[in-house]
Amino acid sequence: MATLQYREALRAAMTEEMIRDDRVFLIGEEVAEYNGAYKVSEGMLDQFGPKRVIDTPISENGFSGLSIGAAMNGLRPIVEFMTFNFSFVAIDQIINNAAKIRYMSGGQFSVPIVFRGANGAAGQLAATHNTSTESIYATTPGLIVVAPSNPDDAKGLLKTAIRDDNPVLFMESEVMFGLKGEVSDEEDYTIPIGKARIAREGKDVTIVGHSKSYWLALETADALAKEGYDAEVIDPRTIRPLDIDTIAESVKKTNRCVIIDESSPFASISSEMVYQLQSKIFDYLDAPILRITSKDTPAPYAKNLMEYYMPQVSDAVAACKQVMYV
Amino acid sequence: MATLQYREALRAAMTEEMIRDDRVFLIGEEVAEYNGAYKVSEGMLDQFGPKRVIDTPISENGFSGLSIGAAMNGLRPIVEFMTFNFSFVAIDQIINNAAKIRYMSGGQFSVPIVFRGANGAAGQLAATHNTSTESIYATTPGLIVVAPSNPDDAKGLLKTAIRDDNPVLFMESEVMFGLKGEVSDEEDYTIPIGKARIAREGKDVTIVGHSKSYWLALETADALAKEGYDAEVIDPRTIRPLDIDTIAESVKKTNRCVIIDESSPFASISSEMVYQLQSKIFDYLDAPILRITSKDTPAPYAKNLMEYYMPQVSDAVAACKQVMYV
Amino acid sequence: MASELTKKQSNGSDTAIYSSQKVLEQRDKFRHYTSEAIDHTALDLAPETLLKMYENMLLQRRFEERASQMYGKQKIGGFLHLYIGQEAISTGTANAINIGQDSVITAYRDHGIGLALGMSPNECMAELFGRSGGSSKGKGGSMHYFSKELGLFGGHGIVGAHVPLGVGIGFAHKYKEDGGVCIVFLGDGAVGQGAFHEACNLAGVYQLPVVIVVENNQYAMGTAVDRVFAETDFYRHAPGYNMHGALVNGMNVLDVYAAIRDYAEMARNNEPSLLEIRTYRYRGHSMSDPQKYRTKKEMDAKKDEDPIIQLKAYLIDHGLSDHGSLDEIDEKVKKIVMESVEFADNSPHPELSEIYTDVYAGDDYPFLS
Amino acid sequence: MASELTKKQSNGSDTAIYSSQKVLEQRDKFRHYTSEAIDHTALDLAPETLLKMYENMLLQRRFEERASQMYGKQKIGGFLHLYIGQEAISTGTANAINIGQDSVITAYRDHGIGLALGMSPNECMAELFGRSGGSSKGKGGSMHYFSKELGLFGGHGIVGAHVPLGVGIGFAHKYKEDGGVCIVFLGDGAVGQGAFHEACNLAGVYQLPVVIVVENNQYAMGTAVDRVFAETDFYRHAPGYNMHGALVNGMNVLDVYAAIRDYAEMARNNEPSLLEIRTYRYRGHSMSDPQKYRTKKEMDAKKDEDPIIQLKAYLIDHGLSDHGSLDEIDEKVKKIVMESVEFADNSPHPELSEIYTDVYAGDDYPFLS
Ligand SMILES: Cc1ncc(C[n+]2csc(CCOP(=O)(O)OP(=O)(O)O)c2C)c(N)n1
Ligand SMILES: Cc1ncc(C[n+]2csc(CCOP(=O)(O)OP(=O)(O)O)c2C)c(N)n1
Ligand SMILES: [Mg+2]
Ligand SMILES: [Mg+2]
Repeated sequence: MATLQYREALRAAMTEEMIRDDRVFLIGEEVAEYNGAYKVSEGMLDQFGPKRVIDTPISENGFSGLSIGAAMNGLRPIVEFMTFNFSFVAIDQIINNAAKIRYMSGGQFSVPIVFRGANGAAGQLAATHNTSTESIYATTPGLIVVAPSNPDDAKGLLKTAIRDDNPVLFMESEVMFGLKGEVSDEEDYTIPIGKARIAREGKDVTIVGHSKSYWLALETADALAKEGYDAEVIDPRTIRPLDIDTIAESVKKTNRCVIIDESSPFASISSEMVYQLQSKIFDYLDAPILRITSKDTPAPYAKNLMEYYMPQVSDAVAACKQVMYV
Repeated sequence: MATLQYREALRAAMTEEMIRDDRVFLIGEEVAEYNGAYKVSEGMLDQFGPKRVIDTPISENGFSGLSIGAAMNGLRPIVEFMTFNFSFVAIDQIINNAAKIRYMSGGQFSVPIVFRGANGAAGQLAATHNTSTESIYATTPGLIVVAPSNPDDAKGLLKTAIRDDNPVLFMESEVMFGLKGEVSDEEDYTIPIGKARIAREGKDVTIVGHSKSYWLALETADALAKEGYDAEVIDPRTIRPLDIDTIAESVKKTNRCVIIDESSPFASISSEMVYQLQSKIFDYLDAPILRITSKDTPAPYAKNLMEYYMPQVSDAVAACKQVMYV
Repeated sequence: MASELTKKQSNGSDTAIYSSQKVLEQRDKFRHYTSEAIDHTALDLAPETLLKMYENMLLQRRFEERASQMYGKQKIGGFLHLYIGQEAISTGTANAINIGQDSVITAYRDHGIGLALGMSPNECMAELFGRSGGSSKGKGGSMHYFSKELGLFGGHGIVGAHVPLGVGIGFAHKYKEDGGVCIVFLGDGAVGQGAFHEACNLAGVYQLPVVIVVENNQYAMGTAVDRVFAETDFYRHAPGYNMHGALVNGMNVLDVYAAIRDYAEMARNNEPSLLEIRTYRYRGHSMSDPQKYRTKKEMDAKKDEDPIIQLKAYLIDHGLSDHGSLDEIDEKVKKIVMESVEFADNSPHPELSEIYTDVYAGDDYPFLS
Repeated sequence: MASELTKKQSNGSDTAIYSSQKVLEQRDKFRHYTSEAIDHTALDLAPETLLKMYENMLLQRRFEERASQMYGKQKIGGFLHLYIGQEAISTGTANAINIGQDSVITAYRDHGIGLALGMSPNECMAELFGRSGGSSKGKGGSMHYFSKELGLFGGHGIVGAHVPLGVGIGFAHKYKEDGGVCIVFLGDGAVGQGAFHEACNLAGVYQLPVVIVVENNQYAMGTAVDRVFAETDFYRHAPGYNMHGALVNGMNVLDVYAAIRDYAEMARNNEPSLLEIRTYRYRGHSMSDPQKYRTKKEMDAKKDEDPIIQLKAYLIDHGLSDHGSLDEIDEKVKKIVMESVEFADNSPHPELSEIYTDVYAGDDYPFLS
């Protein structure tokens, strides 16, 4: 097992897939000459040349659409959004074109494309630069949404995403780009889309967290362990399709569930998980499912406010205790 | 009480508010010379002149932004989207500017603006023209989302929305524009934002439905009544802020709830209602909360498929029986 | 001018493969294609080709007239946008490109181009009827004609949003070096969308093999172009995107043919262009348009420019055909259209289970049950 | 040209109030503002005004140098985009408009314009520190300077998205007939956004009182303009939107002053314009930019054009000041900046409850508890 940064794992995935299939190319702002705003694509221009690693103007709508068109015409684009905050100017392309062209053409045209980049909060960047966009995209049928929490998943899932014939939104994190972790050095390592991971087994309560929130879930479990409670931690890894069965199996065992998700709460992933869980395993629930999210406000700039804005482990611990009735 | 079409009620609200406050103006595609794509603004150009009823190019991003800027600078725009399907090209303006400028400016600038137009499915218009956008917008703090189901609410709520100092997304329906109903002729009739309406009292099950789905909820209740079950029907009217207390009070009484919402299901309004209900009144729930939504696919064109795609009263009746365990 | 005003010239290494200075030199010289100057022999067009063009334009016309009637009978639902009056553009284009190698993309007013490229009237009518024999198995409807085989990349309903797709289709042609070019049609109204401008800049800066064509039929729904555009000569945007620009008479199929042929050729050389083709839509925007925004006088005047009547007159004036033969073509075409109605009517409604297919590639996504 | 190519002229009744043909006639004649031609007496600028300009530019410079240092000390978080090198634009503009009546909007590189318009260094530094004494009570940070009083409508972080806002601010000035105009600044990179083009067309078609100004500092992050734009003379887009266009030397405050004064005047007459001001950013894009995209040689050459050094030379050459007096100004400014740091450091952190205020107007929305 090699130890890689999250960004290195992403780069390894892209590089391997670009070697494997010359229809794959990378396009976005600063991906080529600048080596990536967050250095994810460092060295890739040198390796693959300007035909396949392509800088763009700040035209997210334009280059997303360009890439969807290229995908319809036989290529397999990887589109980097500097962050998903900037994908809103391109959302029409994703929701109306990428997601629906297969359907509207009666299956004639595929759109094999990956939109990737940082998603979610990243510190004191204020309100427009801290959005968790997964629920907004995951509501649209035709799209796949993936959000890996660690380098190994990042690599294995990105390779799968690039090979997938569907449009995939691949959500990374500014804050995790430097995160190091063991990455399988299995040749051609892929992880299936749509499979959650039980990261830690436990029997008292199920804690679900994806992307950065996965780490909060682990911290919460650790804190609970110190008090003698045994939490199970699940990382959904894929948001749509959501592997509700794995989560439900866990909750059947623990009978309690807390979801940590840094998104704005209203009509978000946590809402959906709760709907699905209670509709499937109502009788197993010994307590309401609680969630710990960002505050339901725009993200503030001030350091103390921004810290307060984010989901807190202490709140998650309290929520777990509440559902355990202890 | 006058009997008005839904579109006439909207027009009456706009007209009264434009007479009352000359900072209010209407802008959008075809609103002036063409009298509105769906004739909502019929006659308003004649009445108010071209300064206040303004045709635009097909530049939703541009004229939404223009209107937000105008709102910051002292005006009170009503922006008509021909339908909310076309708001996706302007979503960045709504989510990043309209919703957040007050916060980012520390309260210095208000954005008193209404974005209104048809939302949701409207028959055989295929995948890009049948989107229910309420959950996508309602997830963003800083926005208000209103979705009236009848002419009286349309008038009273639109007047309130125009006077509100916050950005309001006001979601109407192509299919309901011709719907007739009694409208209060109280002078200066307004309905508060954020208050649900108990449309029919009952004790066996609570059925929630907003906008068009409200009518399905009523039909479902009628069908149940024929079989001797007594359903309570609630129209939330406002999506954000959601009047969960009114719904929760009802469910405390009926102990069962079915939600009808024609949105795509994943991470939608129904998901959120369920989260909130089970977190607040878990102990009162005698059954899982079920929902009846559109199929989780893009909207098809073919008549039979499109009918099948939409939520069905028969399914809602079955769901109610399921939660009543009958 | 002080040195600080001099533009920085980067080495541009990463865009080299996509960039070129070729266009720059000539881009301010706009060509105009107007019928006066044009003759089929000068264009190397055989008389049979002209007759084929005539037949094809008439097919589009009769097909849509019939569709309009079927809409009245509620055999067709949703929106139905007729192309009547604009047929010279579709037919002129289809004859000027290499179908199979080249690509075309357009907006929702797409019946004409579908039929011009060679989609069968049967699959086209069945799609309008929402039947399983339709080109999209009934899932797309009028606004969403697609033919992978013929290089028709849709049929798109969001105004302007397909223009970046078209530029990307061209991008793929260049990337694959398959010699193809993409003709990207849009309406005048779509020039109001930022997507159009972003796409033009991308085409210009990467020098992609595309011809971007504004079909200026003077109106977007009820909005006359001069009411909402600061510049109504759309082709004049070309230099701002380092593209060739030209203005074309869209009521004459020979003008269109000549222009598309010339600019497709340049596109094959990776020189993109922006054409404005002036045309006129004889019918309402969709089926429920009272058309109060234009006068009967204006419409009557335009009727004289009907591209089908013009071509008919040309054929007769040049002794290439006669009334009798042309009437026969009309009969033939009407029959084909009637057969398509029959085909559509007999084509089965899609199975309800079809609602779940074509959402995702593969059928292993668990949440679609 | 055949009649079908003639543009339809609608009666345009509904846009009459917003439209004008005035601009059309002259719009292809671009003016160039370059220092060679300019002198303060010709501009009617008193020597004291020049000295005030000098002080203001220096204030921006020293403020940002100190902010940069405070960022290193982690007193400031997030992104910090310095305006160093571009101060002639903010100062030239602030002197050419009627502060209080007119409006300004810009992107995230906004410290310069805030200080030029008269925001206090105290509130500006406190905002960077994220304190309750900041201009946005610490909620906006570096990218979001706003001053309702001074007509600064932000400070905006989404590239290009504020350009439509600026056009709308101008729209409101015209609607209210308050005599105000809006100066809309954007970076070269923002020209890539469709929002810019949509906004320009709206300004042009409604003939709004706006001056849209591209601050072309040659780079968007690491991207040199000629690598991503098909047309790098941005002012040449003006005629496409029926606006006046001009190119301005942004390293000389007198050029900027003259240009903004002239075009603000036209804007007051409802004639919009698109200016390109060429400038240079001396620092990295934000605080963590290795700047490998440009050579030391290029940067050194640009240092000679420093707008502050140029103005200093001008003042001395024209006998309007001397080294001693100018050094005193520097000392004064440094002191003001040091005080702002002290103010910021002493300003309390916002109360945690502040997270819930300013989300909505009114405090009766039940879901924010
Ligand atoms: C983004 C968007 N906004 C609005 C609409 C509604 N709409 C459909 S067609 C149309 C007019 C388009 O006119 P034009 O581009 O000139 O094409 P034409 O109908 O003349 O062929 C409008 C406004 C839409 N489909 N998409
Ligand atoms: C829509 C959008 N895309 C990307 C970004 C990330 N980004 C921030 S600044 C910037 C460069 C902008 O350059 P320019 O407009 O020239 O302004 P300058 O920094 O030179 O002042 C980019 C790409 C963004 N903020 N918004
Ligand atoms: Mg048109
Ligand atoms: Mg720049």
